[in-house]
Amino acid sequence: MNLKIALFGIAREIVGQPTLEVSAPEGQSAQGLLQSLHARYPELARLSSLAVAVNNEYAADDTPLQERDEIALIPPVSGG
Amino acid sequence: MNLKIALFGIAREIVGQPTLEVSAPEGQSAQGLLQSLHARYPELARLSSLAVAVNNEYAADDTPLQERDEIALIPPVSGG
Amino acid sequence: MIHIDLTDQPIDVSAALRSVEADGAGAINTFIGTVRNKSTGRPVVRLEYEAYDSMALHQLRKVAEQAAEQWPMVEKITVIHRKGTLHIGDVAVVVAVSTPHRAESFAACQYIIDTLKQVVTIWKKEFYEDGDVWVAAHP
Amino acid sequence: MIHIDLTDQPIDVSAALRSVEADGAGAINTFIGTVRNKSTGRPVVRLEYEAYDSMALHQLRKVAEQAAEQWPMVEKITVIHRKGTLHIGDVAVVVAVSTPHRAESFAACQYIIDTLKQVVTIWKKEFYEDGDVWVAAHP
Repeated sequence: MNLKIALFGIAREIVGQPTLEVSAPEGQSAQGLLQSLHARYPELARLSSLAVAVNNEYAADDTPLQERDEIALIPPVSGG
Repeated sequence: MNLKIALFGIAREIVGQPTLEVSAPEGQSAQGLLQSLHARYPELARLSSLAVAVNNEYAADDTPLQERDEIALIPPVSGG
Repeated sequence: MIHIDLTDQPIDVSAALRSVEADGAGAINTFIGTVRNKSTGRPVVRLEYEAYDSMALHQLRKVAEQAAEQWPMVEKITVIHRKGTLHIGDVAVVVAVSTPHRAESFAACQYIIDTLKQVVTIWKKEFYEDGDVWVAAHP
Repeated sequence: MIHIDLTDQPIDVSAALRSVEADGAGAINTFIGTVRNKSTGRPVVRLEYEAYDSMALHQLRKVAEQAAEQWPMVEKITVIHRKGTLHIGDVAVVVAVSTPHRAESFAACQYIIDTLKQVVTIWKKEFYEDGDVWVAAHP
């Protein structure tokens, strides 16, 4: 399946673009997606934290991703 | 000696006037003043608390009062 | 920097907030006390605040100074208390504290309003449809 | 009653305060976060806030709802966060909470700003004379 991933802040800068399309095996987990992105963009692994959001909620490691999901990478937030 | 006492809030209402002059023995303590006023105005004894202030500070029970002091009766405060 | 006021005029909350701004202060905590429409379930028509002015101003300053001492990072403190007749929704008191970091602004502001209510010589009389009461006067 | 906003326009603090007024609310606690002139000792020239808007708004509302649930006496909550370019002294965030009694207004307001900083998808980049940093990005 193809996943479209929104990128923000330093994750956007590391990847060099605001969205990323990746092909992933059916039922890919949030954790699995992160691992494949870490392999591709090693600088992502150096962040204090990196979460996956699915449909505006933080996803658990084992959350299965689906093609129609709104997926985003969430580097350490620093609002306020 | 003569003491001039400023009255506020419910203490002013109980006594019926905003200031009170009383004659007191030299070296009268804050606590001694309160006792004589309680005797004269029994309703003062029914308040949740009644403090004596001397020169804008709360006085300890044994603080000796002096004629030149600015003395006030402080019923329970309720600002804010 | 401490600013204290006791006034029979409406309190300008925006001015109070501006008064604690500081380039080094990233956090401002503000407490605003307003007149509620009821007290212990009884509808309140209006309030009257009476103050022993000289002692109230002296004690307000002391409370603010204690806060500045206990939280030395405090940049600025403003405390303004109203006196006279107030109606529902009127602002009775404003406490504003600026600090570099937020935890201290909350702690210092709460200390000031809590202590103010215990020691500052201001008395509140509540007026209801059918009577009035000096708040906290009796057990 | 919860009001949430994420805006690239200057935050109107007075309007935010007015938005939580309620006849039953005697206490309003407000936290204002402004841009400080330095961060970890380094002079800051300006900030840029970037937001994942839809998630930030959703999470802001969730945090406010959690506060209203944890302190059921809460009357009104307003949370407004700025995004875009900010300079020293600019207001980045306002949290305002009204309650009948003061302790809950402090607790709920502090819960909201503390939790906001942990979960809301907003990122701050600090610009110095000689470079820039995404705050908190690296250990």
